[in-house]
Amino acid sequence: ACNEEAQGDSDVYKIGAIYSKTGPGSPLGEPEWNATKLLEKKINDEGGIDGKKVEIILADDESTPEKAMEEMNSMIHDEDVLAVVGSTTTGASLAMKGIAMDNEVPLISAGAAVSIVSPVEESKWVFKTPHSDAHAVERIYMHLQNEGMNKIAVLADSNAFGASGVEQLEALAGDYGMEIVIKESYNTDDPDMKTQLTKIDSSDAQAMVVWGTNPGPAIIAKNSKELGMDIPYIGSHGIAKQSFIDLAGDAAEGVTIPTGKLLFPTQIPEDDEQYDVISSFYDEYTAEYDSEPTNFGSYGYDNLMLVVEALKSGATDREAIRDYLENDVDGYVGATGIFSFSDKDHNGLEADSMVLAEVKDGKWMLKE
Amino acid sequence: MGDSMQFLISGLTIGSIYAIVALGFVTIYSVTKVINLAQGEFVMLGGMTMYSLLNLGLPYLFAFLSTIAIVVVIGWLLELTIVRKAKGADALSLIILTIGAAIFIRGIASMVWGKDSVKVASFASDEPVSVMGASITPQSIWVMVFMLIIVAGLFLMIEKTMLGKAFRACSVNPMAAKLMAISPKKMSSFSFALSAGLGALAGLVIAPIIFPAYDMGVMLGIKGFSATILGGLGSAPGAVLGGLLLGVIESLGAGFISSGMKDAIAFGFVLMILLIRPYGLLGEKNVGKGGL
Amino acid sequence: MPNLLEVKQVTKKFGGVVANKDITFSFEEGNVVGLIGPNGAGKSTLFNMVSSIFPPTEGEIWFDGKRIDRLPSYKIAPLGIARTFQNLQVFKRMTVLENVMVGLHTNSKSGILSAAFKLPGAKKEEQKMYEQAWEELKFVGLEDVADVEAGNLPLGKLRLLELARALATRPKLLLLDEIAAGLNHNETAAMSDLILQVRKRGVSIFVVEHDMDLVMRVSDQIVVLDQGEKIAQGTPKEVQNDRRVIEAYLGTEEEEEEVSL
Amino acid sequence: MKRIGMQQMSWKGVAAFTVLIIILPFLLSTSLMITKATFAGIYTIVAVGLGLLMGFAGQISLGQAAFYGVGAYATAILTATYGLSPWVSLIIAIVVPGLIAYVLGHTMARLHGYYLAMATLAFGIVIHVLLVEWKGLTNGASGFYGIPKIELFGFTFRQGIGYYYLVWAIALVIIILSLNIIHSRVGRALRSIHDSEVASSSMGVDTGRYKMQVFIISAMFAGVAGWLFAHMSYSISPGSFGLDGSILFLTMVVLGGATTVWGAVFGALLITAISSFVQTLGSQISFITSDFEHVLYGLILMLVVIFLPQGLIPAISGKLKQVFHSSAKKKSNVSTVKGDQSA
Amino acid sequence: MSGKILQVEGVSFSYGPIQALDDVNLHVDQGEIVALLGANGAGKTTMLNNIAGLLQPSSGKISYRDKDITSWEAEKIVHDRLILVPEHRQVFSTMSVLDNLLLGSYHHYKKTGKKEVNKEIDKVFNLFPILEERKEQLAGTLSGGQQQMLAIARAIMAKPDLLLLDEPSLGLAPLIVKEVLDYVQQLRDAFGVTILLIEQNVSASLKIADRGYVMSHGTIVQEGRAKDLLHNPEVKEIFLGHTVS
Ligand SMILES: Nc1ncnc2c1ncn2[C@@H]1O[C@H](COP(=O)(O)OP(=O)(O)OP(=O)(O)O)[C@@H](O)[C@H]1O
Ligand SMILES: Nc1ncnc2c1ncn2[C@@H]1O[C@H](COP(=O)(O)OP(=O)(O)OP(=O)(O)O)[C@@H](O)[C@H]1O
Ligand SMILES: [Mg+2]
Ligand SMILES: [Mg+2]
Repeated sequence: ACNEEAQGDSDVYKIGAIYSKTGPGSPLGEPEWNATKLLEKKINDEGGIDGKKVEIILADDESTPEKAMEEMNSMIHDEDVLAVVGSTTTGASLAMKGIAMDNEVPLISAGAAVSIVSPVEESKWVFKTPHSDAHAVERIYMHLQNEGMNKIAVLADSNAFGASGVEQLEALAGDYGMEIVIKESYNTDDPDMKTQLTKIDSSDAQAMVVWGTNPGPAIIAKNSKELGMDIPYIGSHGIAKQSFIDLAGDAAEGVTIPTGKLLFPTQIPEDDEQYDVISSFYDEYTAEYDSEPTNFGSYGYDNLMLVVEALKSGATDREAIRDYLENDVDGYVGATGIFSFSDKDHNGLEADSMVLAEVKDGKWMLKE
Repeated sequence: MGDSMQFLISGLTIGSIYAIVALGFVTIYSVTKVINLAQGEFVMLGGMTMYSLLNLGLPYLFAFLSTIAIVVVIGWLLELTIVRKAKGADALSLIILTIGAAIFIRGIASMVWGKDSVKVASFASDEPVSVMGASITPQSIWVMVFMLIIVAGLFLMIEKTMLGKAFRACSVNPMAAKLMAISPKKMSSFSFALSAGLGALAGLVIAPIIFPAYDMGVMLGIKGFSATILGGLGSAPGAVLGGLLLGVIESLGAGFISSGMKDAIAFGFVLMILLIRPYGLLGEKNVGKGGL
Repeated sequence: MPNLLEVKQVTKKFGGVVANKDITFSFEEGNVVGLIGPNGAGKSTLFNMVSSIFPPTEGEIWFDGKRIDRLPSYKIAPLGIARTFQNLQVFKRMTVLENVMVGLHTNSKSGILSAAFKLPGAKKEEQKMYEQAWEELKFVGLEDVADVEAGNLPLGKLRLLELARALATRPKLLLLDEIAAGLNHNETAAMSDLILQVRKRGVSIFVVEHDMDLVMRVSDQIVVLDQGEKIAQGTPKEVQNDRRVIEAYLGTEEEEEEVSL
Repeated sequence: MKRIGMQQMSWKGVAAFTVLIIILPFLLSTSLMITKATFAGIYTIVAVGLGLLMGFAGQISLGQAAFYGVGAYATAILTATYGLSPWVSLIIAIVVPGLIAYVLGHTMARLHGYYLAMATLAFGIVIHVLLVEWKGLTNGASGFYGIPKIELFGFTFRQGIGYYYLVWAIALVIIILSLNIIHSRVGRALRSIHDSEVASSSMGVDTGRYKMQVFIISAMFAGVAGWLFAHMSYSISPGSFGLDGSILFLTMVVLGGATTVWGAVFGALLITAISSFVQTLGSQISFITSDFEHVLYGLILMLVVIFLPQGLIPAISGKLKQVFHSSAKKKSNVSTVKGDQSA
Repeated sequence: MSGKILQVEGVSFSYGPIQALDDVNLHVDQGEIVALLGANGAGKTTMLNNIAGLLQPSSGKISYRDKDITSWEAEKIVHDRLILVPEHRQVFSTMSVLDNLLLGSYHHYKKTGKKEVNKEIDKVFNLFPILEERKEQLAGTLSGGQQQMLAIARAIMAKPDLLLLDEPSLGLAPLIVKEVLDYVQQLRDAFGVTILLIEQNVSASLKIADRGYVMSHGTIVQEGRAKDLLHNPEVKEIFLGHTVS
């Protein structure tokens, strides 16, 4: 809790942002990074927050906790920021969490794992916006129930992203009467997954849940087609982007995933609360960078927006911002979903913030 | 039964990929005693360049050949402008040098091609054929074919031709080699160009199987290196044997034990082999110490 | 008096090559024994087995009443056998003095921990080794290059260094493999003197040498090998007049005369 | 006392370095740099161990990060899960890697050069996989959170100056121990192995045994570093202990120069300096994006090897050596002349 | 053709701080055998390595057959058939004896053709029968003397016009020494190869040499016809330990 007061009367609001622009986490981190830059520009072009500009200190943690720690310390002590958003990966986020707690600086992470914000008692200063994997899993399980399936195979990346997916799949299986009959994993850049698929194929699983980010899942789709497997392929929000389909080609047909609505702004009904946020963000993003924002873009967007909201509401020191986030963010409409933080829940999304998407004729289509 | 056959086949597919990368290592090592950790980057450049050229709408074969040409030039330049400049550096420093080169190349690639994986069309059809109840794609067969052609070629060149003897002379005793009118410098550039070419070739054949990305070289580099050592440094057939073994063990390990542990199993196996054969499967006793 | 070194029916095969064939001989303490023979006769091989670089294929080697073939080579020095190498094996990146101090290794004991924490014992020992090393350097006359990196010495001094290093191990038996190779007449003569002085210190010596002046001058006994087999053993005089030795190795007297003039 | 012709430990050097360490924080002021400097200290400890192994035992290890990781996870689990005091777990964080090295060393005794490198690399990967897969103990890839801070006489070491000094104090001890070792009988034995193994064993040096001892020591050092890292970070994840780490340590030793202890130390500092330099460039100059920073880093790495092929420290001490040589040359001349007349 | 085949003018060289050669002048005439003598560390090897292009002089000029080769790389010089048998043998230790010999012929292998080269190999096998016995053995495992023979044989395979020999008799048994030196003489007499050789065995080498140079501390201190040198009191003094009476 060092000198926030000094901050108060300077002419800009300093906010720190740490994302994995490079390194293995970059497929996730880059959209977050871009969204943050985009947003900073937008806000300041629109005259900042009641006259004051926001200054975002962007830093790349290269997907390593060490770098993340260095940057986090720098943000807090050198840059003296009001709040920090990031980082992309769970490892880095956890490393930063400790520092945030020590120095009593609000931190909003874009990491997947639930452990970043739970137990809440020990995460006083830490929030996160991504659909926690719990939500994604609930979505999937609901879907499977409707399909009348209860035996599933899990094939997950061995990295943190995959790991936390598996955690939730296992944790929630009971509640939805699901049985994980076989659990396999692969490394992000393995060239061939036929072995794992063969095992899954000869198990009595009725559906296969694949948890990872490209290129793995695309290879899996391709391989399972080559093996002539016919059990449904259910992916994670990690592959919610066109490039998955481009890679997997017609092997992608029928793949179903839980995702934020940002994946297909044009498909969500006009009357959806998020409609405006999403479509404007989507358009601005694609205009600036010729690539999709993806779900991760929306995390970057919401992370920053939440801090901005706090500032708008006049919470201009670290303490106040934290309190605002915990108490006053209620039904806030973000690009990821609708947030309601509380002293019980520092993630603040409901499972319904996610929808199901399925690949039809080489496009992601909103399901049901 | 059907399953284990499939395990074996995918193992061989993966193994051939490692093997074909490993052959690049052998080429440079057999001349310069240097382990070129940028080898994986050559492979990456092969895949990514092909992608770009195809996107420009060049005919497949033409793109294929120009890719090799381009990467060969890059490898040759690398030796000429960097490796050669590091006079008096011992084998280890040179390894660090190649690590630097790898980071450098990867960095450039990430800026040129971005970080997303790309797709490269297969040589022929994607229709898998079935071998004793196991499915294998034509492309995987291509990989094996190329791998066999390269290893045969390399083996003949190193073991049977005067050029090959000159190669080895340079690595055994560069000073004496000069006195035989063999220019270690020339040989070294040649070996880099050649192995860059082999790398590119590897990249080209495996691109349709794995979706290439700027950072694919890392994994391939490590596995290729491991295959090289496992097989016995400087031995082309060894590299192939090493690669195939590594791939098959990985796949069988994943198949019969646990896919999570597959790397532990594969490398545990490598450890075991080395304990039994401290100079690799086909390695010559006194070669391995190279520079260390 | 008991034999110092006993070589019993030693045979060494390298694949097809028989480097040593059923060699038997022995000698007593205090002797200087020469080992001569044509190139490839098996001299270095025999040396390497006596110093346990590699074991014999058949046969036994006894030293000072102990059987030493098949011992790991680092256990040989403590027993009292030291050697020099035909193709020099100095520690190039260490100073001359340090080279010799390595020779003192077996006569000291402080281990890695006592070294790390600089225990007094280690300190004292260090000082003692330093002084002993100097004595050896003085003995061979290298004191004025004590602080030079061995790699930069000319060949002549390297040979002396190897000798000093070997002597530092306080050997009962000293094995010299072509200690005078590459030395000119003067330097060779100086080397012979040195060898005789070493002998005065009560060290037995076993020398391989192609320089007949040296061998004949220093040796009490000479063993002659040819194509792996022992073809003769005796005093220099005897050997020099042995027909087989002359044919196989020396060449006729007057030729020999000329060559070394 | 000064002994002619012997490498000796220069207390001056150590003292100078200590002063540097003490004042550095005041020069680097920013918290970013302090944190980097702290990591540099941790890496130094590993690098010094690896340096002993490479420069003196002539062995090479691509698995050093694994020992580092074992140390870190050992203390993390013992303190966080089983509530031991960090000081108690320190012992274990040192002993366990040591034991592993002991076993490993025995099995790898016959390996040399690249084959040894491969074996250690394989070992490193195996450990890494275990850290990922043994979820019950390590919490797997997501990382292990909630490692308690180190406390001493009621003072808690948090990230910042305090921890910086803790790390470097320990690093200094490690450096001094290492210097003592290499300037001892054992050290000479090791260096001799490096130059000619056959000769040193026929001088009675049990080469195998010493290689083993150094391997164990290097593992223990890595364990200490792991301990420091774990209690500095609130959470650790397997990613920090993979091949990248091992290669980083290797790079530090080689660029610094493996033939001296200081080489490893300044290698670690050099690498840290390079990456901070690149980073500052990145923050100053707009077109140097964070991707471009990697390009620069790679480039500088290559340039360093090109201009300091023998490593940083040897290059520096080279100047002094030259003077030293030329005097030596004169001496040797004098004596050759003597040699010519004698007899 | 006769006249100077090799001329060394004012060549100096130093290893970092150590000045090994200091303004050396010497020449070798076509068809001559010249001995280069000197105590250990005198600079003989350095001189030969400078001529052969393994080292580049810091100053001075080296011309071979009236070509200035001062700055040429070794691998280039070999093509003009100036061949060095380096000190300490320098065989390709992990390659077979046969490969070592083949590599000797590397620079003319294509021109000469496989058949011819094999004939050459048989020639050197006649000279050193032991090498034929061991053609498949790794050169590194040969005995010291055998390696020396291989080094010489390898150089002969390169068809030298000017052959530089650095202590060819090092480690050879007396008989072999004689044979080798005799063969050196043959090379000159039968094949017209010009020879510059370093020898510790002064008397033997001066016996076959026409002229000789004596080096000391990097400079030529004596020069003259072999016979004269052999009986020159100072030379005797320095090398043969005979004190001038
Ligand atoms: N590792 C090996 N493999 C095969 N043959 C070997 C090996 N080592 C030695 N030899 C052979 O054994 C024989 C004896 O070699 P050794 O070195 O003992 O001879 P030497 O008497 O020392 O000869 P020199 O006087 O030339 O040194 C030689 O013919 C040599 O080629
Ligand atoms: N690589 C080197 N580095 C430093 N100094 C060297 C090197 N090689 C030779 N020297 C020095 O240069 C001088 C000349 O060496 P050189 O080998 O030419 O003498 P030489 O006459 O060949 O001696 P020898 O008869 O022992 O072969 C010697 O003082 C030697 O110590
Ligand atoms: Mg011998
Ligand atoms: Mg010489």
